Amino acid sequence: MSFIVDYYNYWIVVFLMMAGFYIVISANNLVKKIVGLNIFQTSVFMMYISIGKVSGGSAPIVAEGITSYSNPLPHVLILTAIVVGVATTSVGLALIIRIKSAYGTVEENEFKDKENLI
Amino acid sequence: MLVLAATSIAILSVMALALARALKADTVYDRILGVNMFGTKTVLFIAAMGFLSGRPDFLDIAIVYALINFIGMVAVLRFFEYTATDDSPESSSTSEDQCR
Amino acid sequence: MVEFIDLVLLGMLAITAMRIIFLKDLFAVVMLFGIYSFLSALIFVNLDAVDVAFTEASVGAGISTVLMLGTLALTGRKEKVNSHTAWLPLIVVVVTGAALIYGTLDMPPFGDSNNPVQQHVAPRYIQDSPQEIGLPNMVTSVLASYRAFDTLGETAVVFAAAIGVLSLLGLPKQEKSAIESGLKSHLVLRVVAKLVIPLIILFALYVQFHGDYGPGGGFQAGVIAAAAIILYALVFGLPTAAHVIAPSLLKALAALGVLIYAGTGVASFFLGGDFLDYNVLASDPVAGQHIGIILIELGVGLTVFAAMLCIFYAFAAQAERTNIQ
Amino acid sequence: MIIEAASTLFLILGAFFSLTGAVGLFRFPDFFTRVHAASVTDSAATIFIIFGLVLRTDFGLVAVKLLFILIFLLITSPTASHALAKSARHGGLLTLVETEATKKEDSD
Repeated sequence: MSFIVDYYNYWIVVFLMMAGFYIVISANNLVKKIVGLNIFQTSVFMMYISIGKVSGGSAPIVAEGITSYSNPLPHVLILTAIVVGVATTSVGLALIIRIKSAYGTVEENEFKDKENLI
Repeated sequence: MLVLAATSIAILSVMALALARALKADTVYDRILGVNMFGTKTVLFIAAMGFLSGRPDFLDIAIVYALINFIGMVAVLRFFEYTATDDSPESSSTSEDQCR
Repeated sequence: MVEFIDLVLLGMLAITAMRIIFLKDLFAVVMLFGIYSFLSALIFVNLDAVDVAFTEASVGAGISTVLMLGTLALTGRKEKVNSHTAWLPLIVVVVTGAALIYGTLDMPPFGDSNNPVQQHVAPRYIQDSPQEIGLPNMVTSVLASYRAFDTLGETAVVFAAAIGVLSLLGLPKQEKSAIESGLKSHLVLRVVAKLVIPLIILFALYVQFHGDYGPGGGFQAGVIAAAAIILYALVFGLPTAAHVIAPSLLKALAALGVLIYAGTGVASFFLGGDFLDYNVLASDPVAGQHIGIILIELGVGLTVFAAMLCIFYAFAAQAERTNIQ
Repeated sequence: MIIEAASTLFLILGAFFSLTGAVGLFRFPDFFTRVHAASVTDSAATIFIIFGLVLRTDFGLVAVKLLFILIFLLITSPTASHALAKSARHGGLLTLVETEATKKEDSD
């Protein structure tokens, strides 16, 4: 039982990561691929935060009467990663808009016939 | 303390129900309604959870949730206006698809 | 209790992810993705990462959802059904997942305070940063002082992303005769938006300057302020918003933010310290740290605000252009 | 003591109202009644739970923040529901009565 309590967090993170991965490699629609990429990304964030958690600890903001804090380092890494993640997502979405205006489609399997357009 | 825990669990189950509504909706509007309810209940849940863990000074996050939930709703409505003027037959047919 | 809430939230997250895989209506996918972001932010709160939750709720759920909806308005909301079953991806995913789960078995147990991660740098940050930097919020101390180099890089990435989006999509042109757009028929919404926007901006300022003491800081404040203007643009139309905050001003602000950040570093250079070493900014090291952190948080806030708003303007301009044609 | 009892009462009432709202989200027959159920109970539950929590603070900054949340939710949540119902109406969604009326017309 303690085995499950020790690891369930990581397992669900792996599950989410694989769900995102599946969307990225199986979906044809580029917007959906971006959503999948974001799910993948969020699961990585969650992995880091789970690693930084200390049982019985509290948020790393000093307050009276609290002795045990969670690890602040993963929080810093992930905080900036989230903002950068959204910035890169927006570049991806902008590329999709350009692809739509150039090719008239955002479905991956429909590009095949149009390869010589490039 | 017990009351707080009970309230948190009640709100959590309401969130689960709203999520179920959003996942399995008859129409698009029902889905949005579920999402909206999920958002407002989350605000309350964060507030209750802060008291439960003994550090209620993190209410800022609840405020952000409330703000972003509202902005998200407005964005969704705006999206509807676009698709309604853009290709109304298609957008109405998609909502019909989900309806039946 | 923490574990129970964590388990329930993770379960909801897994169900949402499964539903996203099978939905073909992209609009619903984006809505569920918004829920997914909110849920993960809740999990971050539950795992004590309040600053991260703050960022995820504002950036992940707010800005990404708005941008994805803007993209959908241009690319159509139906995903085409592909007839063949995707066996190969499924096998790849199952094999990778099994390998990863096998890998997790060697990881130290969740939440144990004797884990290797908790032994190395973290104790120093937790014990010394309140004295060295003089701020209660350790995340801000680490973000803005110990790892200020890293944050400078991240700010530059956000700036670069804004440039990338602008070069791909272009900013709206300021035309006098631009067509009125926005949610004209929603009178209640227009009145309430006017009421709410000042509150949002006030809250953004609070987050910016209270970030040293509670959750918050430049990244979050920039996004919240941008969200206020985004709300204005959504309700009253892009031309009106572009009239209030001109796109050219935003370009200047985005650059100015990075400049303030790097300039603080150069200033500490000239005062005899290392790059981004704030101890030399004032006679008292702790006061110097305060000045330095306020300056660079301001730089971060300005850049993030301007970059996010630029990106939104670019998307909205595309959407309106297509709508008018 | 009285404050604690009042807080408990408010929290229980709030939890009750949220649960009824969630049930209404599933049990009501058409979209507009569902909006009604969701938004009315949303506001009621928000008021009760926030007041219940305010009574547990020492009436400092935390209480002010809670009241800010309350005001904000009381402004935005009904607005969102109203706007949603309005755009659903524009989008051509019918109430249950209207759906039945159109069905009757069709069969006549």
